[in-house]
Amino acid sequence: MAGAYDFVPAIAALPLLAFVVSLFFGQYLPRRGAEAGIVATAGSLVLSMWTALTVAGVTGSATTYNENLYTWVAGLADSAVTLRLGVLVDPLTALMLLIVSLISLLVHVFSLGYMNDEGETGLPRYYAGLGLFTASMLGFVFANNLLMAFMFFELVGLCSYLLIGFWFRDAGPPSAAKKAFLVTRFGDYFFLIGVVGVFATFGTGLFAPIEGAETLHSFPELAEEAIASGASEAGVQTFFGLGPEAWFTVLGLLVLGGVVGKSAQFPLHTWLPDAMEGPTPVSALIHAATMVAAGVYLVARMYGFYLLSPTALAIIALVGGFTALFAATMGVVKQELKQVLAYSTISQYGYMMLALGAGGYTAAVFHLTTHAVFKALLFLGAGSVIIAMHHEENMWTMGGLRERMPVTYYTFLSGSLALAGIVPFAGFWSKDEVLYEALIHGLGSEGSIGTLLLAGYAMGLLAVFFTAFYTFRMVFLTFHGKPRTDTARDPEPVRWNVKLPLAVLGIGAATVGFINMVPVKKVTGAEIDYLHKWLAHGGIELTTSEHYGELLHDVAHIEQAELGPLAPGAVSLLLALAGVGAAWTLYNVPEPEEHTDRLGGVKTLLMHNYYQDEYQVWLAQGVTVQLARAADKFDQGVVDGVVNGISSVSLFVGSRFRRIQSGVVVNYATLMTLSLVLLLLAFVVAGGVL
Amino acid sequence: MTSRPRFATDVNYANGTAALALFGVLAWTFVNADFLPPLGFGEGEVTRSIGFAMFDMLELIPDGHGETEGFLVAFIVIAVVLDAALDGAVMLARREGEDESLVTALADGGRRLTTRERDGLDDSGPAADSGPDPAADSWEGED
Amino acid sequence: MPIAGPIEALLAVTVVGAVTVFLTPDEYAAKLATGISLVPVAVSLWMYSVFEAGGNALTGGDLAFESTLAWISLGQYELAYHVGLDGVSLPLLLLTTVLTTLALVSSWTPIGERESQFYGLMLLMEASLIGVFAALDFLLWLVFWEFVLIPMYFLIGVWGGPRRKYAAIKFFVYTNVATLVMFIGFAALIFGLGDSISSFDLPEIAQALRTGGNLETFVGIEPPVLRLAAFTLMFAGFAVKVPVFPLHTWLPDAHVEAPTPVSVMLAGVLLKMGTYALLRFNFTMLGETAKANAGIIVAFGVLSVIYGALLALAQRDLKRIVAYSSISSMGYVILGLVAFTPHGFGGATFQMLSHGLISGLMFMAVGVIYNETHTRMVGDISGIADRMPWAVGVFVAAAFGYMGLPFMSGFAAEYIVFQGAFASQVIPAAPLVTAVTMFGIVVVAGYLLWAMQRTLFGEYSLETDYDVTRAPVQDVVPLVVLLVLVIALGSAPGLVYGMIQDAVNPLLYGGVLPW
Amino acid sequence: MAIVTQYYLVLSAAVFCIGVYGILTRSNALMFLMSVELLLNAANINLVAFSFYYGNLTGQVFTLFTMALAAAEVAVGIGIILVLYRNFEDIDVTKAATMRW
Repeated sequence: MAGAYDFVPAIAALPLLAFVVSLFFGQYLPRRGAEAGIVATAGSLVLSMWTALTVAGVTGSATTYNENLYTWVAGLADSAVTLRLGVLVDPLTALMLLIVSLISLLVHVFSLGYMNDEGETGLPRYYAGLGLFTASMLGFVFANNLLMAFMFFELVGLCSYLLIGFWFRDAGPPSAAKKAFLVTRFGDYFFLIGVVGVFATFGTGLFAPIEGAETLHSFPELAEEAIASGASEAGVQTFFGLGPEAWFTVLGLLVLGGVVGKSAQFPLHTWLPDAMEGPTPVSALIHAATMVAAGVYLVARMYGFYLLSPTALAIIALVGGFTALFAATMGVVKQELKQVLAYSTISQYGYMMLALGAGGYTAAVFHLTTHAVFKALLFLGAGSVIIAMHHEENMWTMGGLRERMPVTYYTFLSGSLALAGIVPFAGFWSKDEVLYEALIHGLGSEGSIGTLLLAGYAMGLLAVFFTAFYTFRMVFLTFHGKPRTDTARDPEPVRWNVKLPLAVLGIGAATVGFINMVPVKKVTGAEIDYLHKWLAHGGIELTTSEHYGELLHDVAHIEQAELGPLAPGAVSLLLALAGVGAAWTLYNVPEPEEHTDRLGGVKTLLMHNYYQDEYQVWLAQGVTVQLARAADKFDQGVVDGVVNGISSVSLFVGSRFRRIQSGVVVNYATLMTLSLVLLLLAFVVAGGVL
Repeated sequence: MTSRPRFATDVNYANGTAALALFGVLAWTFVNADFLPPLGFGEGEVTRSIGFAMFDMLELIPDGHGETEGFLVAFIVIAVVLDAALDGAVMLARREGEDESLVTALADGGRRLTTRERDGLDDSGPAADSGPDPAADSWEGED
Repeated sequence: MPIAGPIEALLAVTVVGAVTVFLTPDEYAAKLATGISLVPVAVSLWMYSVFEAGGNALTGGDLAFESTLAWISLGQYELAYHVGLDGVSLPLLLLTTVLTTLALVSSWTPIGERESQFYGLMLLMEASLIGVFAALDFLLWLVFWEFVLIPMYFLIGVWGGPRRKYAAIKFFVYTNVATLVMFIGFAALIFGLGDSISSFDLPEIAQALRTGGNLETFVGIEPPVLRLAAFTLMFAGFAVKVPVFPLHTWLPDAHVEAPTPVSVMLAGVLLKMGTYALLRFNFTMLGETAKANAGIIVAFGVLSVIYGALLALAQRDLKRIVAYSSISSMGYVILGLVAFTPHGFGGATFQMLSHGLISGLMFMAVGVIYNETHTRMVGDISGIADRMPWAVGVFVAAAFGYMGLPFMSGFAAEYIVFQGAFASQVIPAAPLVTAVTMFGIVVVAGYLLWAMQRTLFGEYSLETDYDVTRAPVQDVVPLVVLLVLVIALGSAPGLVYGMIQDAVNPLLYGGVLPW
Repeated sequence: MAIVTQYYLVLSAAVFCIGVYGILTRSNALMFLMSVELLLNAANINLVAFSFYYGNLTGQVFTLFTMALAAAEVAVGIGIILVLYRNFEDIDVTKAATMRW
């Protein structure tokens, strides 16, 4: 009987079909291809739900699925690895499938309002891009090995490029698209080395072992064995004479390069704010909820591998914590709605990385889930505002939109409360758990790793204040006070296709946190940490959070400190409230002023994003391009110069040498005579007569 | 228009040293070379034997004149070549596109005739030592 | 053995076709030549479908479509007409026939004078290329190998751009000198082998060399030195064709001056001759020497990749960009070959095929833009995506193919090469070297994205006085066909990778190896 | 007592070198022709000398042939000189230099 798992490939295939339909036939459809996308993503959502139910054990007995479906490159000889594509479905996959297909569906619907109703041209291209993106993102999610993950990871990057550059007639979007692709490509370079390295090391890139007549082992499993009993025992090949731990750390960090690029972590975060040049629904789908999550998801997917290397974990945590704080401070001074959200996205993904680095697997996935919902909501809300403001994004031209667009306002508020981490909205629960995990593991672990985790925690905690502040600065500037421009006084109304996704996500942002109320459980003892239970179960033992907990304890030696959840939770809540309060005081007034000038030099620094773009542009243009010019000079001058030199030398010699050919018989005769004399002399000498 | 022998003035003595050098080397080599006494031809008339050899009458050659092969074919071939060379010389000497008679070529030494000369208007006849005709095309080699 | 197999049919059709086209009036030449060139495509596809051969042609594997005919006796050597295909040469043969047809179609628009001669020469070039990939006797191979230059010389020198004479002569002399150098190396081997070979049959020579002991001292050169010298000379000779840094400078000049279809053939197939020959001669016959000097060889590969990519970054001419990036891409082939792993050899061969398709695609895409705008300079054009959306769409797809986008053949090939090279036991510090080489994929993205941003996107403007409209169908069709092929090969490398693996694995495992 | 072979050879070399000297130093085509005759006769001396040395008639026969061929050569040479004169209005061989590169 065909079960849900047989249709998993169709989850990605449907949007792919939509891509083809939209691209080639979109211009003949009344909504220019949106129909295909909506139908396909709705189909994907239904299939994802079915899959999730099957994983939950409701519609089938097998709660996980892991099969190789297609041999991409067959290695015939002994030492040649075979590269395959396959499907892995476990609770994590099922959850992510749901998130991606849901948000994608909502974004498709929203696009009807944002793109179709605004009379954009080139819509088939737009919907084709969305379809291809959804397909590749879903393919990435259910990939069962690292190479397949990388392949879809890159495709996702392509879609990002195409969609950011959708308005290619302007100067900004193509440039932003180029930057986004290049910066993530730089990260993917390391990722690719990592993929190649993993295959070379383990001979496989499977995330989870495939049970069958012949069990195919997964690479985290082999790595675990190699550390326990030595590399050669496990049939693992390490390089440069490194021991298993050290080499696995290297591999983990290489893969992390791709993660840092895609999830916009410091120092490769610079592309994300620029990516806001793309259409807002694209920002919501790709640059907030899903694609940027790919990096974090990847770490979660191969978490069993990272847990073997405390060094890698500490670096992840530190990068995450630093990015969380770093990006949050930049969000404080931005004037454009989407820019604030972009930096907020970077910051929130920093939290997830912090959680992963600190051993809070469930917390990271939880925050990934809630963030996907509320950040998509905020972007769509921003999109709604942008429609209303006739594509004006500067918050200083807005104000007082609360009365004129209530649906947008209340849903946006719901998302903001979630982002700021105010109880009981979704963000509170997940962010609180992230910080809690970082704290207890930081306190519990010995040595430098504990210190690093605590440093990450401290930065994350500080970022809570800034998050709440910039979030509500944004809310107040946009919706409160008096309208500051004519457009704000008379905004364009939005239709159902905008409001419906907002409403769905608004409710979600308020409630999705209830799936994992760990503090409540700890206090009351009620078994309501559903997400914990969800991730802890599953037929593939090696990818459950229970197993990860053991690894954390046994291999990484990261321990938990005994600490109740209430006090840390209260601290972070207080900080968040303080941030909201500060924003209230400064900006919830009828005619708010720009207080950023008071920051003095810091403002310049923040407005310039800590000069991160500058140094990266300098690296690209000042160093690489100059190097290329020098190489070109060298090539034209020296390398080709030698070639042309040889040719001109022979031409010159020829032109001189032919003078001998004077045409005068006497000269020829002289030469012949002299040559004969010389030849005779040579014979005489060679013959030993002389 | 008298003409008499004169010493050459355009002699290139520098090139001549090459010939002297060649002679030096050759002479030095020959003088220093070791040769046995020549065998010579013994009895009998050499010239006569040569005649026999040329017409393949080898059995008539005395034994003392060594082994000799017949040269009849070579003789004939050379005769033909000589004839051909004569014909070729005449052909080269003949002026293109003009009076094809052999006499002209031999009479005027191949010199380009002026129009008057060719038309027989020049009573003085062809002068052997007359300079180049000013009416003739200049063929000075370019250099 | 029958002497009228499909290879002979291919040669006959192309040569006779070439002569016919020469004699045809200009106005029919294009269509006629394209029609004729479909025959080799059909024949080679049929050959692909019935292909049944195992092993490498030079190590005693089974050959497909083999035929032999005694030709000349030269002292002890019996020279023969000997052709046949294995898993390495068949894909390249397919590449030749398919790319020729597409190049012919893409010449319809840009070629407007002396058409019958142009198309005739193109067919003649196809014939000699087929010969290069099929020949198994050294002299026969050399004849084809050299003959390729002649049509190419005229194609560049007659139909090329303003500096066509310079480019054509440079191309001809440079590659010809390279052949001489290579020939000296190979001749030294033949003399060194002395009586142990009785013909110039490549399989026989390869077997003799691979068994190791047959090489004798030749003019006072000891066998190991002879091997090294021959290897060096042959490598240098083939490296010009590939081209490998620093022997590459003829390539950009030739590409810039050559008309689009000729560039397509030059980058798509002619460069593959070099790597094909490297695989056949240096890495098959003198594998031991290659292994011993892997460090130096791989340095050339890595330098080509990085240096070529950097040079591409500094160019303004779109064709020059693609030309330099070809140098970069061919560096991956060197890396794969010298790795001496199954995926290394396989990936290198696959990269030949893949780069043939993708670079052909890129050059055609540039050509389509040039046909409309009459300029190729980045900075003279911008925003033409507005005017020719489909052509630009294909251009973007091609560029991403070049950058190694998954599910396109470039990624498959490069990934396989990297996978093969990373675990190499031969290359010193293989993982590090591989990682350095891989940086090429970042730089390639850099210059292609930059060029696309400047030319395709932004506000429409054009420095030349031409009205840009949608590209004609005949220009876009070859692009689409190539794109489909690239995607098909990227999604299912197994279409050819199986036979490639079959053919390259004996180089590592089969046969008698002295190491 | 026969004359030793060396003397013939030195004589031949002398005649030859005189011929060469003539060719090298003079530019008149007729002088050339005469010098060439000297060269040929130098060879003839050698032929005769070695014929005597080996006691073999062939050398002497060949000398006759050489003389015959020399006549042929003179015939052709004179023809060439005539053409030269007609084309260059001179028989100075250094002037006839149009066929170089």
